[in-house]
Amino acid sequence: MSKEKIEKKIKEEIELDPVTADTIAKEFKEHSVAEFFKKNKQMLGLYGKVRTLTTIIHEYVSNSLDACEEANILPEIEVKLDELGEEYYEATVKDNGPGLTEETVGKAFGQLLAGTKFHRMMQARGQQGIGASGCTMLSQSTTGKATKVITGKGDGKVISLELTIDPKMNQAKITNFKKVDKEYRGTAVQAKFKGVIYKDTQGGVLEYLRRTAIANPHAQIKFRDPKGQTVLFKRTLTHIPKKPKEMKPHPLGTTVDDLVTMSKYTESRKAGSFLKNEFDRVGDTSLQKIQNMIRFDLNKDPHQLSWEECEQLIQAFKKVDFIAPSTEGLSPIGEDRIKKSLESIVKPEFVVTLTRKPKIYAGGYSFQIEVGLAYGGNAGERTSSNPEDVKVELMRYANRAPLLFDGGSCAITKAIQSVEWKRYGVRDLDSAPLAVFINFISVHVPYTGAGKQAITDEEEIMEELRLSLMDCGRRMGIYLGAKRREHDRKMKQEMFYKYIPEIATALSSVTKEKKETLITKLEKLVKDKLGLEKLEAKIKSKQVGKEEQEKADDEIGKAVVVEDEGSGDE
Amino acid sequence: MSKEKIEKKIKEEIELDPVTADTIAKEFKEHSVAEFFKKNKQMLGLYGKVRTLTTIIHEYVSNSLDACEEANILPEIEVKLDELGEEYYEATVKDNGPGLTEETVGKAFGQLLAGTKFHRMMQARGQQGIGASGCTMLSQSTTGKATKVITGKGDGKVISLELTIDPKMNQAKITNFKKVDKEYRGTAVQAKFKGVIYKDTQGGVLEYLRRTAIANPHAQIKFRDPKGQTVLFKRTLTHIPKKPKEMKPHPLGTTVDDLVTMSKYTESRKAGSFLKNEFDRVGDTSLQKIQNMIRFDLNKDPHQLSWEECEQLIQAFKKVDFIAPSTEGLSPIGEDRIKKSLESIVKPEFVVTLTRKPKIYAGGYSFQIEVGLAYGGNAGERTSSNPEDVKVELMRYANRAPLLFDGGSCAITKAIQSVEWKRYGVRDLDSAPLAVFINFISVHVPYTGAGKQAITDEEEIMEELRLSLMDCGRRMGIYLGAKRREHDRKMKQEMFYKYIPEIATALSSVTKEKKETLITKLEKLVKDKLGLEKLEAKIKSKQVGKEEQEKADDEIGKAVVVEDEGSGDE
Amino acid sequence: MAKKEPKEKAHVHKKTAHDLRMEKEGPKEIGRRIKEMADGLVEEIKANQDPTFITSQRGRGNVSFSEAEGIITLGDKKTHRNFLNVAHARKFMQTMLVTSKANDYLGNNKTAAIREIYYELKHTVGGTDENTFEDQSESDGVIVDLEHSVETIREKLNIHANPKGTLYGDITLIDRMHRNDEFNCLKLGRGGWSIMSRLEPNEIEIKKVNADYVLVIETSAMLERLVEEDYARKNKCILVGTSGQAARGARRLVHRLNAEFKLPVIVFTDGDPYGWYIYSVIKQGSMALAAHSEFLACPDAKYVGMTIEDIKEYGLENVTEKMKEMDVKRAKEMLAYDWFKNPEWQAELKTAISLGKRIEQQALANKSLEFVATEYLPKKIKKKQFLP
Amino acid sequence: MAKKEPKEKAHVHKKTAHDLRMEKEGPKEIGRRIKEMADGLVEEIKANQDPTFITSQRGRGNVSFSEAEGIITLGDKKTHRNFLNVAHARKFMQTMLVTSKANDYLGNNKTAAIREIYYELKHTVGGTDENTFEDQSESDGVIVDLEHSVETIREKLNIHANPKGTLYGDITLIDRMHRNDEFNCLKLGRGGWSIMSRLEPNEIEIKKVNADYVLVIETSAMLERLVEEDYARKNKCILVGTSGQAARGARRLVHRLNAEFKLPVIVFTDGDPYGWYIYSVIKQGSMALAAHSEFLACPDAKYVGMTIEDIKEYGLENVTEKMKEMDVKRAKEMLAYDWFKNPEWQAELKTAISLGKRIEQQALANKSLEFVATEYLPKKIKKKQFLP
Repeated sequence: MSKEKIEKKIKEEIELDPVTADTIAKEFKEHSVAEFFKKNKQMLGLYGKVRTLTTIIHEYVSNSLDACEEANILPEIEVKLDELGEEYYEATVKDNGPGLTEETVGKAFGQLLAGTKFHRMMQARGQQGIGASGCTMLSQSTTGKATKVITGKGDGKVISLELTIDPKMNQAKITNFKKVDKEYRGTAVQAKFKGVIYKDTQGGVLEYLRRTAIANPHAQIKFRDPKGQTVLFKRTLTHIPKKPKEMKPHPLGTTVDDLVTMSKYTESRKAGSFLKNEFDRVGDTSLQKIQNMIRFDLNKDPHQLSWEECEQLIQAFKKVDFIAPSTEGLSPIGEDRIKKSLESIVKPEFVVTLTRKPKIYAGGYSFQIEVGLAYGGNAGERTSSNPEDVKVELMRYANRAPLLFDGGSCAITKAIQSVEWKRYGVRDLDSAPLAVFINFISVHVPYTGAGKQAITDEEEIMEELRLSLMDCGRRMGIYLGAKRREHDRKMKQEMFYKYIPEIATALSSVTKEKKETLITKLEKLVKDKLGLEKLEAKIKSKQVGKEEQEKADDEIGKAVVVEDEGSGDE
Repeated sequence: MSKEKIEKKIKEEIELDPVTADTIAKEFKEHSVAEFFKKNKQMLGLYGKVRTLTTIIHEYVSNSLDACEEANILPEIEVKLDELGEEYYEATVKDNGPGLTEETVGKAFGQLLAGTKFHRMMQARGQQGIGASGCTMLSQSTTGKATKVITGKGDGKVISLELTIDPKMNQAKITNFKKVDKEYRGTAVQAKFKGVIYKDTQGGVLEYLRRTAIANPHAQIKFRDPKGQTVLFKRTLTHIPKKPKEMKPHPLGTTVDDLVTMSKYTESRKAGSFLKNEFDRVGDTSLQKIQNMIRFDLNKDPHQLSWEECEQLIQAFKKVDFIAPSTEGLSPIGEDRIKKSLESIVKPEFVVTLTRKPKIYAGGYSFQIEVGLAYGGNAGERTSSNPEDVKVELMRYANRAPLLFDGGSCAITKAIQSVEWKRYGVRDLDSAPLAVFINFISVHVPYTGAGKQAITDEEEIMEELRLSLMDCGRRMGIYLGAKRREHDRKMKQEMFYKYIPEIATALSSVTKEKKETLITKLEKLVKDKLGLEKLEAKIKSKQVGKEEQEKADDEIGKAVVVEDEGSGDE
Repeated sequence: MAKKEPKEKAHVHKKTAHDLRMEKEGPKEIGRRIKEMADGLVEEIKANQDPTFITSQRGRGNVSFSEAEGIITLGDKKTHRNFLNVAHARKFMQTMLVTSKANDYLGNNKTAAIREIYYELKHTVGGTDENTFEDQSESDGVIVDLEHSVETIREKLNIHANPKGTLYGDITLIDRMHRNDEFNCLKLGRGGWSIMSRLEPNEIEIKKVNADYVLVIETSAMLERLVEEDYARKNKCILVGTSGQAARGARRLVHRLNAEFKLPVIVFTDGDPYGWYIYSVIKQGSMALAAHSEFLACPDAKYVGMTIEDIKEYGLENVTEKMKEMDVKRAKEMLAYDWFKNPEWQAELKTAISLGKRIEQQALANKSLEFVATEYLPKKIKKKQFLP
Repeated sequence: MAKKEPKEKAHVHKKTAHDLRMEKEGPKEIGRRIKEMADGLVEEIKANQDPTFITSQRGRGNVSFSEAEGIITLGDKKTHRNFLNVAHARKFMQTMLVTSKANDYLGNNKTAAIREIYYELKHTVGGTDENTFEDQSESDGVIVDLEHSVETIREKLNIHANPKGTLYGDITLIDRMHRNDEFNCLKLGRGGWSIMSRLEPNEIEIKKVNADYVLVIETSAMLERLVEEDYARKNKCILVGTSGQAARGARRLVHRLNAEFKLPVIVFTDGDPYGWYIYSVIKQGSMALAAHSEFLACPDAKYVGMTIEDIKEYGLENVTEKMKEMDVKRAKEMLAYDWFKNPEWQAELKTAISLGKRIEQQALANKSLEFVATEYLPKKIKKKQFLP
C-alpha cells in the first residue's frame, strides 16, 4: 500500500468516525483501585521473578509483626516455601498474633486500601492496606487459585476460609468458610504463585528474613526453604518493644490544608480547645501566645474557620517555641538492642549504635533515625572466597521492615553516599568491612512508590540521616583511631629498638663507652618516651570519647525522658 | 524515670487496654484512593520543589496532546507560569482540543482513577486517570484554592467552573459553574500551587517542553515563563500522526487469568467466536489448530470455561505460529520525523533513527521502540562554557511523553548503559557529543510508579531496547568509521608529503639525480597509493552500508505493510 | 719521564688478516657502496615503486653464536623499510639524511661523533613543526642501520661514539694523528689515560706492552681502588676501566691487546645481568653489533667475578642486593643465549635467579678496602677460579 | 717524551692561605672533633635525653651569596636530628655508622670512595630484613651531614667521590703519591689525562702550566672535537672536560689553576638550566657544598656559551630544543638566585624562558664540524663576548 493510499484511508476513517467531546464523554469510565494495581502490579514491587517472591513474604511477615506488637505479643512467625512446579511456589506464613475477626479477615486479605493503619498517627510496618490484598490478586491471576486463611482469637474457635478479589468491585469473594472448635491464636495465610523463583541470593527471601531478625530481636522467625532446609532466627531479647501510641500531629509541620480539613471534622466547640485537643504539645501557655499573634478570637467555632484564618494560625505556630514532638507514636529499637542484635547476627569486631531524637518532616509527621555501624570481623558482604574481598553492606529499614530493593533512589542510600567516611577512618567505603544499619521510623513513611522499597529524599529527612550517620561515624572514628594509635605505638617501639644495637656499636667504637651500657640506656629512653605518648593518647581519647558519649547520652536521655511529659507543654 | 518504672508503666497500660482481634476490628477502616494519594503525593512525582512543578505541567500537557490527537486536531498548546509569591506559582495550560462535556469535566479534573484510557488497548500518554486530579488535590492542599477550568466544544457555548476534590469520597466539588455564549474549542486549566519553584535547569519545565517538542513535531507549544519570556516550539510537521486504534490483546502474552476474566464478560456465544472476536490475529486457520490441541469443544459457551480449560488454551496458543501483533493501537513517530525533529532542535552533525517492529511483553501488551542517535554538532549536554566539555544527553520517552526523572531505575537507562558503545566508535559514552533519543510506545506502559517517570525492566523490554540500540549503533558506527577513514587518508597524505623534500634532497646529494624530478615522482607515488586505498574504503563502506540499510528498510517495511492485513491471519 | 723501560715480554704490534681486510675497505669503496644503494632507491622511485631500504635484521632472530670462533655472528635475514608505510616513512626519511651526511664525510675526509651527526642533521621539516630527529636515539639507530646496509663499521663511515674508559698500566702508546705523542700509561699518575673513541691501528699504535694479562673493570671506583693499591705493578697487568658498558674504543683496545699481543683478558664486573652482559660483549660481541664481532670480540676472555660463589666464600650475604624484576627477567633470557650455554654459566645464572640476589664489585669493601687487591683478585687469578 | 718544554709564562705553584689552613686541619684534629661530637651524644643518652646530632642546614634557606668574595657561603642555621623521632631515627642510625667508619679511616690512615663506604657499612639490621642503607644516596647524604657537623671537607675525612673528567693541554703534573710520576697533558695523545677524585696539593703537584686560560667544557664529545681540531695548542689554553656536572676533583683542579696560577677560567656549556648550573657551581660554588666554596669556587670565571644570543647570531633556530616543564621551572628559580642577579644573566634567563628554548654545544655542528674551533670560540673569546 502506497503512502498516499494510507493517508487517504486515514482521512476517510476520520470522516466516518469524527471524535468530539461528546464521543469522548461516552468513553469516560471509572475504575477501581484494585483494577489499577492489578494492571500495574510492578508498582507494588510484584515484578522480577525473585523479587516478587520476596515482596510477598515481606507483606505477610510485616502484617504478622504489626499485629503481634499491637497486641503486645512476642512474635513467633513461621515462613514456608514449597516448590509446586516450574516457577510455581506456595507460600505459607503463620503467626501467633491476635488473629482476625470474621468481619475483618476479608478486608485484610481481599480489599485494597482497607486496614487499621492508614489514618492513625502511629508507627507500623504496613500503612497502606494494599500489600496482602495485592498478593491475593497476584495469586489468583497467576494460578486461578484462592488464598487460604486460618485465623483464631485464642477463644476456642478457629475460622478457615478461602478468598479471591473481585477487581471491579475491589471486594473479597469468600468461599469454603468454616468455623471449627480449636485452640489457636494467630493468623496463617497460604497462597500459590506462578512466574516466581526462589533463590538464596541478595534480594532473596532468606536475606530478607535475616535482616528482619536483625531489626526485630524480640521476634522468633523460622524459615523452611523449598529444599526443606530450616533456618531459625532466635530472639535475642524477650522484651516486648514499647507499643507505639497513636499520635496527634505536631503543630510545626502541619499545613494549612491539614488544619482546614481537621477543623471541619472536629468535635471541639472552640478553636482553642480544638488546637489543644487535637494537636501535640499545644497547651494553655502556647494557646495564649498564639492568640496574641492572630486577628480572630480562639473562642470561635472551629467549623467556621476560613482558609485565611488557618493560615494565620500556621504563621503563629512557627513563632511559638514548641517542645519537640512526642515520641509516643514511635517505637525505636534502641541502641543496646541494635548493638546486641548486630553483634549476634553480623559478628563484627565492634559496633557503635545511635538512636536520635525524633524530628518532623513536611506534613507534621514525626520520624526518628537509628544507626548502627558494625565494623571488622564478619561485617560487610564477602564478594569472593578470599576473606579480604569485602564490600560494605547497607541495611536499610523503614519501621523495622527491611528495604531490599530500589536502593539507588532511596534517601538512606543517598545519605550514606554523601557522608565523607574518610573523616571517620574508613578509607574507601565500598570496600570497607562495614555494615551500615539504618532504621527510619515514622508514623508515615514517605515511600517513593506503593512497592515500599525506597524512602523519598525530602530535605528534612536527608539532613537528619546525614547528621545521624556523621554522629555515629565520629564514634566509630574514635574507636578506629584508638586502634590505629595502639598499632602505631607498637610499630614505633619496634622501629626504635631495632636501631639501638647499631647506634650503640658505632658510638661505642668512637667513644669507647661500653656498648651494653648504651643499649640499656637507649632502651629505657624509648620506653619512657612511648609510655608518655601512650598516656597522652589515652587522656585525649578519653576526653573526646567522654564528650561524645555525654552528648549522645544526653540525646538518648531526652528521647526517653520525653515520655514522662504530658501531651501539653506545661 | 528509671528503666524499671518505664517498664512497669508499659505493663500497666497493657493491662488497662488489652488489644485483641476484636479491638483491632473496630479500628478497621476503608479509605479512598484519593486519600491514599493525597497522603502519598510523592508517589505521583509531586515532591521536590522543582520536580513538582514539572510534573504538574507534564500532566496537563499530556492530557492536552492525547485529546488533540484523539480528535485528529493539530495541537496548539500554551503554557504559562506566573510567580504569585515566595514558592507560590500559578500554572495555566490551554489547548485547542475537542473540549470536555459538562458530565466529564468533573471526572477529568476531580476524580482519581476516572478517564477514557484505562481499559482501552491503545497508545496514549496518560493511562491512569490520576495525574490531573492529583494536581487539583495538590493545589487545594497547598493553597486552599480551587482549580479553574474553561472548556468548549466549538459549538458556541463555553463552560467555566472551579473545582476541588473531596478526598474521602474521591469526587469533584464544582463551584462557580457558568455557561456562556462564546466561540472556543479546547480546554484551559488554571491552578495555583505553593511549595514549588521554577528553575530553568535540567528537570525544569523548559527542558520538559523542549523534549516534548522533539517527540511531537506536529505540535506547537508556546511557553511563557515567570519572568515573562516566551519560547515558541514551532511544529516542524503539519501532518497529524496516524491515530492509534483500540487494540485487541494478542494471544501470545495473554495470561490464564486474563482469559478467564475476559471469558466471563464476553458477548460471544461460543468459545471459538470469543477467541476470534476478542483477540488479535486469531482467525479460522488458527482456531482449527487450537481445536486440535485442546480437550474440549470450542463450541462451548465461553462463560462456562474453567481455569483448567483456559490453561489448555494458553498452552495451545504457544504452539500456533501467530503473526506479529497488529500495530493499530500504536502510533510511532517514524524515522523521518524523529530525524527531522532532532536535526531542527538538537542541531547535530548527523542523525540515525530507527523504528523497530512491535513486540509483546508479559501481559499481551504490544510495544514498539524508536531510537534516534544524534552525533556531533550541538548534540550532548554542555557541562561548562568550554564547548569541549560535553556529556551524553539521554532523552527518554514513553508514548512520546518525556521522562525526566528517576533515570537510574528506568529500563531505558539500564539498556543504554549495557550497550558496548565502543563497538560503534564511541569511546566514552559519558563524554560523547551524543544525544540518545528513545521512545517507548505501548498500549500499556509498565511504569515503576504512579509518578510515571521510569519503565520497569521487564526481560522482553530490556532485550528489545538493547537490540534497537545496537542496531542503530551499528549504523552510527558505519558513519563514524567512514568519517575517520577519510580523516586518516588526509593525515597520511600530509605525512608522506612532508618528508618528500627531505628525501629528495638527500638522495639527490648522493646520486646527483635532479631533486625536482625525485619530488615529482615521489608525490605521484603517494597519490597513487592513497587513491587506491580510498577506493577500497569506499567499496567496503558501500557494501556494509547497503546490507545494513536493506535490513533496516526491510524492517520498516514490515512495520508499515502490516497495516494492510486484517485482524485475522488469513 | 719514562725512566724504566719494560725489560721483559714486550709485545710488538703485528698486523692481523682482519686489519688487512679492513684497510682495503677504504673511503672510496665505502662511498661506492653508499652510492649503489642510493641509486637503487632512485630507480625504484622512477619506476613508480615504493622505494625500499634494506638492512640486516638484528636481535636474537638473526644472531647466532659461532662455537668455532667463540663469537656472536649475524645471519643474513633482512629488514625492509618502505617509504609508503605509515610506520616506516619517518625513519626512511631519517635514513636518507644520515646516508647523505655519511657520504659527505667520506667525500670531505671529516669524522664526527654520533651526537654531532645528530645536530648536523637536526632541523625542522619544511612546513611543519616536526624535527627531522627528535632525539639522538633516533639518529643512533639509523647509523647502525646504515652500517649494516653497506656492510661496514661506523668508523669506516667516519662516525664515532663518545669516548669512555680509562687505561692504566705499563703500556706505551703512540698517537700517530697527534704529533706522534708517545707515552706510558703507568706513568700518568693515578689518573691514567682517557681512552679515545677511535683506536684504529693506523691512528693509535701500541708500541710496547709489559704485562701478563689485561684486567677489564666495570666501575671507575674499582679501577681507582686498584690503582691506589698499586695492583697493576704488583701483578704485572694492564687495567682497563670501562665505566659501565664498554664503549667501542675500549672494546677495540682490549681486542687489539688480545689479538695483536696475545694477552689473556680477564673481566671483573658486578655479579648481575648488567655485569654479565658487559662480560659477554667483550668476549663474544653484542647482538646489536654482531656483524662486527670479529674485530671487537675476545673469544678467550675469562670472567673472574663477582660470582654467586663469592658471596658464600667471602661471607658477603649482607651486602648483596635484591634482583629487581627486570634483572630476573634479563637473567632468564640470558639462560637461553647460546654463549651462556655451558654448564658453569647455566649454574651461575640459575643460582642467581633462585636466590634473587646480585652483588657489586664494591661490595668487597665490606671485608676491607684493600681486600680486593691483596686477597680476592690475586688468589682467584692465581688459582684460575674463572667462569668461561 | 716531553720534547718541548714550555718557554713562556709558566706558572709555578704557590701555597695559598687557605691551603695553609687546610693543612693545619690534620687527621688528628678532625678525629678529635668527631670524638667530641660522639661524646656529646653519649652524655645525652646517659642523662636519659633524646640524643641530638647537629649539622648545618643546607639549601636556599641557609645559603647566601657573598658579593665581596663572589662565592656562595653557608650561614649558621643548624638542623637537629633526633633519635626518638620517627622521621629521623633511621637517618640518625646511619649517621652514627658513617661517623664510626670515618673515625676508623682516620685512625688507620685509609681513604675510601663514597661507594666503598656504602658497601662497607651496608648490612642487615639485626632481627629484621631491613638494610642499614638501601642505596648509596642514603650514605652520600649522611657523609655531607658529617662533613658539615665537624666542619671539614670529605677529603679530610679520607673519603672521596668517583673520579670524572679529562684534562688536556700543556700542563705538567707530578703525582707525589705515585712514584713522583711527571707527565705533560698535551703529550698523552688525543685521549688526555683522567682527572682523579682527589687533587689535594700534597698529592698532585702542578709543576708547570703553559697557557693563557682554562676552558672548562661540559661534554666529552665537545672536548674530543676541540682536541681533534688542535684547539688547545692553537689557542694556548688548558681544556678541562667535566662530562656533565663537574666532579670535586675537576672543580678542585680548576680552582687550583685559577687560585695558584691566576689563570682566567672560561666555561663552555650547553645553553640550558643544567649548563648554567654547571657554570655557577664552578664560579661560585654550590648550595649543597656552600661551606666549601672557598677552595672549590673560581669567582672570576666567565661564561662563553651557549647563549640565547648565539642562536640568532649563528642561525641555530632549527637545532634548539624545547625546554621541558622542569627546565622552565629551574630557570625561573635561578632568576631569584643572588648570583644570577646581574643584568646580563637576568636578561639571558628571561629570554630563554620566554622563548622556551635551550641549545646544546653540539648544536654548533649544524654549521660545520670545525666551526666551534675555528670561528665560534676564538672569536667570542677574543672579543670577550662573555656573560659574567
